[in-house]
Amino acid sequence: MSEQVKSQGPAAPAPRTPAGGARGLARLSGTTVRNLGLVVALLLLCLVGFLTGGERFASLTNLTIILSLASVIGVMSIGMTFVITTGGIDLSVGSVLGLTTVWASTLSTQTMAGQYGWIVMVMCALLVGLAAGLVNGVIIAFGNVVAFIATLAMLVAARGLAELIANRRTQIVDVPSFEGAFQGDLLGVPKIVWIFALVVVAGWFLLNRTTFGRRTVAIGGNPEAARLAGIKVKRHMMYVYGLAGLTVGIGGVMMLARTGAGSSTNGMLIELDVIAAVVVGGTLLAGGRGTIIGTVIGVLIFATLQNVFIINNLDSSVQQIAKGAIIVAAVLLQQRISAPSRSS
Amino acid sequence: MSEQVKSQGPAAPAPRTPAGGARGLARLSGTTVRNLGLVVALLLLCLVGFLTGGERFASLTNLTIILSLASVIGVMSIGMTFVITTGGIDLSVGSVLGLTTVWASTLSTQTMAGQYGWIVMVMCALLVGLAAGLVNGVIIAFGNVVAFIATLAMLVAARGLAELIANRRTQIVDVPSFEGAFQGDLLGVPKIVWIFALVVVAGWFLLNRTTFGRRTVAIGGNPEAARLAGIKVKRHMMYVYGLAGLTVGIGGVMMLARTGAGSSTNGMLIELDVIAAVVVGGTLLAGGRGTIIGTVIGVLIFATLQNVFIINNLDSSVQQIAKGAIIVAAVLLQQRISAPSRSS
Amino acid sequence: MVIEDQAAPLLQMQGIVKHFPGAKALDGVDLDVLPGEVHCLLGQNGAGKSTLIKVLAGAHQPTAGTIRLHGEEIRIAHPVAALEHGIATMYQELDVVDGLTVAENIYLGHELASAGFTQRRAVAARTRALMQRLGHPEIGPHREVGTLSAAGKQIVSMARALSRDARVIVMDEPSAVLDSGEVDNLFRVVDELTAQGIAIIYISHRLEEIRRIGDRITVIKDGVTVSRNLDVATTPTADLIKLMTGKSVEHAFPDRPGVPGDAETRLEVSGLSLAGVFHDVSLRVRAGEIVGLAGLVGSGRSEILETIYGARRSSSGTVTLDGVTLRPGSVSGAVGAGIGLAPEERKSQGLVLDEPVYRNITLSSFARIARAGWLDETAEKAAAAEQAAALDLRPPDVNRAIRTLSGGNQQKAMLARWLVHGCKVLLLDEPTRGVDVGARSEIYALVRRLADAGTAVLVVSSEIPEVLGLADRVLVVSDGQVVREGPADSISEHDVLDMVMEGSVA
Amino acid sequence: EPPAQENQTEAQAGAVSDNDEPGEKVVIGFSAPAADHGWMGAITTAAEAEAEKYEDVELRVAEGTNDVNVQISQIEGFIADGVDAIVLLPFDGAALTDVAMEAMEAGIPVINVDREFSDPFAARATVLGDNYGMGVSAGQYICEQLGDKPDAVVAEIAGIDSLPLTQDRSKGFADALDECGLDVDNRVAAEFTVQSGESVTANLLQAAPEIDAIWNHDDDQGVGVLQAIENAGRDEFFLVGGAGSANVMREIQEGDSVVQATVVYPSTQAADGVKLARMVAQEKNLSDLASSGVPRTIQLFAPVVTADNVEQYLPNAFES
Ligand SMILES: Nc1ncnc2c1ncn2[C@@H]1O[C@H](COP(=O)(O)OP(=O)(O)OP(=O)(O)O)[C@@H](O)[C@H]1O
Ligand SMILES: Nc1ncnc2c1ncn2[C@@H]1O[C@H](COP(=O)(O)OP(=O)(O)OP(=O)(O)O)[C@@H](O)[C@H]1O
Ligand SMILES: [Mg+2]
Ligand SMILES: [Mg+2]
Repeated sequence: MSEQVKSQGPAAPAPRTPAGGARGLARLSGTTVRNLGLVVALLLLCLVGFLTGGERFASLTNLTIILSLASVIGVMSIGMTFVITTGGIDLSVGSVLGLTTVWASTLSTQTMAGQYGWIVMVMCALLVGLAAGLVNGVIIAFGNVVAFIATLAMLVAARGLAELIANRRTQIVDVPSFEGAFQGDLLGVPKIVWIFALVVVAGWFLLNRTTFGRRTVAIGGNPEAARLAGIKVKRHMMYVYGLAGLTVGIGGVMMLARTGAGSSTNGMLIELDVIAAVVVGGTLLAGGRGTIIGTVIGVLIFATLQNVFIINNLDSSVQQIAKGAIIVAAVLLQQRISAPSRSS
Repeated sequence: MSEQVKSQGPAAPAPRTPAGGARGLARLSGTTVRNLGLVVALLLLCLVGFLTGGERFASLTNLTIILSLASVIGVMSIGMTFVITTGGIDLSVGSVLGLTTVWASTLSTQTMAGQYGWIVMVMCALLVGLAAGLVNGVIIAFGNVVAFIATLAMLVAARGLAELIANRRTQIVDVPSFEGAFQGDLLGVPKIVWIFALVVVAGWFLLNRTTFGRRTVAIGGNPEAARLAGIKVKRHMMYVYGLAGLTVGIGGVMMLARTGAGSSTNGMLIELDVIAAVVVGGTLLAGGRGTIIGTVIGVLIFATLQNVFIINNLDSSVQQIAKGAIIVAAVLLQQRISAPSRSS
Repeated sequence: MVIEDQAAPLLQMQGIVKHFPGAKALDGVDLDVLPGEVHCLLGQNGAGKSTLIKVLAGAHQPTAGTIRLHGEEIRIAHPVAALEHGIATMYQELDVVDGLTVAENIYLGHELASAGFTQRRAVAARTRALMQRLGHPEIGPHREVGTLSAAGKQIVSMARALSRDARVIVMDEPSAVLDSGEVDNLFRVVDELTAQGIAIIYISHRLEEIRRIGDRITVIKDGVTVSRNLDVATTPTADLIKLMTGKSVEHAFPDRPGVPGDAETRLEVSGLSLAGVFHDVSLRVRAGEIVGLAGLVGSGRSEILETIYGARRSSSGTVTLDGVTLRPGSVSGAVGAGIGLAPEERKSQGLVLDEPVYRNITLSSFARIARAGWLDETAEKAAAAEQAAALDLRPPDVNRAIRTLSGGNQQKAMLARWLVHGCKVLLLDEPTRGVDVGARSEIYALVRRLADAGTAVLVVSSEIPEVLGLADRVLVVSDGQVVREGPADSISEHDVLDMVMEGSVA
Repeated sequence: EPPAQENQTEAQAGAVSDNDEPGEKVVIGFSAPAADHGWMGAITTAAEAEAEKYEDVELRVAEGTNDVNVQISQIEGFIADGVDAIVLLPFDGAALTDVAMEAMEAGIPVINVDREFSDPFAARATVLGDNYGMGVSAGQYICEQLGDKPDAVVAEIAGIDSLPLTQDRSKGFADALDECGLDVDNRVAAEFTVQSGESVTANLLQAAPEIDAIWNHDDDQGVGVLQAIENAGRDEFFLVGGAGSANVMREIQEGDSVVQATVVYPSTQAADGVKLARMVAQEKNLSDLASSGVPRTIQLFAPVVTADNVEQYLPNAFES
């Protein structure tokens, strides 16, 4: 998996920038220019959308639809960005999402929510997500189990637990206060899009402006150096997986709001989409570099792609072939655009 | 993803062994003892199987059933072992498996096979697998796209292509020569188990006794050193993915033999199982260490687990929870058993 | 001083230019090497030595310039081409594969094989012969290289160069991880090779080594050859340093002001043991004192430092700082109490290479820089820049990725980390490994300044002169035990060497 | 247990016979795809519930799987165990034909449920839903409603597109629409899950600004579909569901949503399979039939449920 770092190693040595004057540009050449490539990919996609879909694509409503669709995956991608930045991975986000929606919509939770308000359901989803994340974190950090395997185990187990709790039924949410709080629009924008925006902003500050974020990057860049600098690496790893679980919990609340139902099938196979969005966004799978903005653009690319496909009424098999090709093309495009900046 | 290496870093510094006499023991402490932990896990599982299932578990027929089940995944795991040893990953094996079964069972292939014999279908499956693998390899090695993303794109695209070719129908194999060649038993053992065994032996020699294998390990362990030693790293990477594709092609033939039908849904979600078997078997996700024997034991653990569950008639949700717990337990057990050997 | 070319050069590199995206590493370098000579390549960190030899090895393609072998122009398009021309290289960054055995590493890329199958027996036999020749028969062919020490890996790297039928062997700082005994061994092999007419290109920052085995010297500075074919025997050290650095550097250790007798004990280690590595180590370091740990590679000095620091959990014994006993096995506890460590392997243990300099500097000081977990980047950069300026970090820009700094400057950044943190005890493990002469003197002066300001310093170094020159007091470690302790000026290099018995590098 | 017996007789109004009398003990192996959507979950739940009702039935349920290779192995396990009968809802009928044949040859009757084997002799009896017929029913209903509007916009929200059953449904739907000169203008495929239903529908509604009718293949994904419609505030069309979940039937009953009808695809097929397996193993006859022995093929009826007849179907609908 440290593929990325490696294949960049021999092929394109780590960017080095000249000393004096070009400093400003050199700074820019980091995240910003890498994101530029992505933005170009997204714009190209939008152009295709506009050319083929016209008004149906380029409308405010459609923008809202794309954003709403991006929201649930988007929120989880923010947590995943932290995990991947440490050099880890979390395959369990999809099934834990299912588990949170199920747990937060059981009869008893809904009954309590009927009495004490929507906060009960929200707390339930957040706590379940957080707990699952912490369990992942403990097994990975203190049990020394590879993240891939530990979270794969959680994937399987959480799905089973969700099925057990839901008894394989779809649980319809019937708590007016919850629906009132999370469904519908606020200032013309769906509430879940607001939540997404809030999580993005919080995630950006957490990664870029706090010691937590700094530690996350340091651990991903060089865990041994981080440990010898006095960072409690294991405890931090646990927190990072906990954080990812928390964002899954938030995603669960949004999912409940959006679909109005809790089901163990929620979030099925979503993990690969989440990881793909983060990695296409420019966060290194090998750890040590994470970008929230990149992740958001990555999520938007995938959401827009689906939208363009459906607007064009594409056959689903053809959609898949095109999707595969476009993923590769987007990554290649991003590389080509970012590459010259290295030499600037 | 280089998690494994990293988390081992701080916890247990690189094993150093005293110079002179203990050399023999030091050798043993490598792969063998690591595998020992796995064997213990497998034996424990068998013990549980025997205690709960008695004769139904501990019979020759049941062994055959477990082995047949393990065969298709097993063959693909051998190819995956090479990929992961280079530090890469191949998420596309499942959907390429579907594609090979579809392509090898189209009407035209079957018609040709009716004329020229089963070799036509076999060659078709192998070539399709090989080609898909090479495409992965080229995109990864020469396009510098992270393996995770490149093969994810292939996963999506190959599934779409398979659907398109099969027109989403299941294609029934009706070529007597093919069925004769691959179905049924040979010396009391199903033919696909023989194929599995052959691939294992070939894989073991290839990894441990040939320059190809040594170079694969070298690239995974230190790609820059490999390049400086004169190894054509990119070309080799391409070959390794090609090899993985080839094993998928073999898996496709076995799948056709076992199910008698080609379908684009074949191999769905199998990729995670394959990767899990390889990693649980002890091949490092970060690259640089691969073990064929470990992979085989990993595959057997998963197949036996499945078998024990069925024999015990566990509720399928409970099965999943148990499966998650057992995966983690097996890895922890393996670590505890291998750990003392480090300091020996 | 300059020797005229008497014999026809074996190898000539002319006008080599190498541009990297964003950096000009070489800007016209000339080098001629005669058969059977040891040609030394000198230059500061970042002068372009490694880049030059990578061009020669086919690892980099030059932007311009010609390479001649026996007067004939050749093109070295890839590493294999260099090897085919008889140019073998031991790279500066250890280039072995941990997961393969000694034999497999040596024959990587030119495996003895028939039809793709490796001939294990033949390879093992040849490997044994090579190891015998290198004086290390204890390193068996089937040993996994990951289990060897850095010195052992260096020997494997050497064996690999020998396994090729080479006419020119390039050695890029081979002695950096070797102790004096090993260096002697290396030089014995070098002598053997040159006697056979093989040319050696030798790179090192240790001038005394150059004096011992070198024949001629080429000095490069900022990617340009500033002087060629200097005679080793006759060129004064001061001139060499001036050529390399462009200025005169006092190549001497700072004065020892002497620790006042009443200085309080800062760090006290008593009865510290780590099972299987070292045993019953007791030492104390007073405020303002520099204590050196001398010993052979593999004698366990790094482990002593790491155990004091909490990076390894001691099996018995205590560490006290200013009278307070530290919790064993807790790095964050030690850092919080005021201990800092500049680890042995800067790149793998000390730095987050892709992060900017300032973030590497502040990594241990969040407690004092951040408010409730919130970082003020401006204040953070200012704090880092202040220390960078105090240490004369070059370039002074703290926003650069630390990867782009030279080795000496990376080491200064490590020290800056602990200056920002304001630690009371500083543990230094091989503080000048791979650091050029100019930067070395600066680091020595800096360490002494710190001590003068009241910091207790514990230094490990494999260069015995360095320990003796820098420290106030020296402890000699052999086989995991302190065998002698005394003021640095009462011990001679010879004494130290006598005390540490011949050990194995494996 | 007596209480179970009572429930049983209540639910099965009509077909009362002495078939429910306990007979010799029967071990039935049951294997079905993963319960990754409501209908499939209901299948397994119903089969388990059915088995609970008989004290002479021991049901061995293999882990639901979408990997035919694993499912084959499960059947091999049942054969080795020597179960008395196997109820098999294959992930892919063709792929499990060979192993089913093996079971039959070993003397174990196989009851094939829902997805048909490629060889009729691989099963002793087959309980089939009617996927093609389901599409036809949905198409005919839409034709009835829109027959006079030749340029009406019809959209289809399919299930997992790679499954043959989805193709059958779509084909039936297209064929029926063709009869009245309509066609499918927009088609999207979801994954039988609430989540995917919601997301593709949100996009679909944007792609087609004016719709007259939608057929949604699966009522479980329909929960998401309806939510997306509500989120978008659209109601100019009517929606026909599929499979017939209790939720959707309640919506039809209430009559204040866009759902006008749903086409039943019985989720009790596997339960029927269990019943048949027991009868085959105990060599009983299907009551109310004159001929002896359990029939080879039973194709279940795929009726259209509307506000008019919803009371009749709601009690048997599955809670998704
Ligand atoms: N791959 C690369 N990309 C960009 N710049 C590089 C690369 N490799 C080296 N450089 C730059 O080229 C210059 C020369 O580096 P080089 O490693 O050759 O120095 P050196 O003389 O070997 O130093 P040291 O004594 O520290 O080993 C440095 O400024 C370095 O930053
Ligand atoms: N993880 C380990 N397990 C067992 N033995 C170890 C381990 N790490 C180190 N050793 C042993 O401890 C001893 C000291 O190691 P090390 O090479 O770090 O000493 P050193 O004196 O610091 O030498 P150097 O100059 O290389 O730093 C060696 O004998 C080494 O083999
Ligand atoms: Mg160098
Ligand atoms: Mg050391």
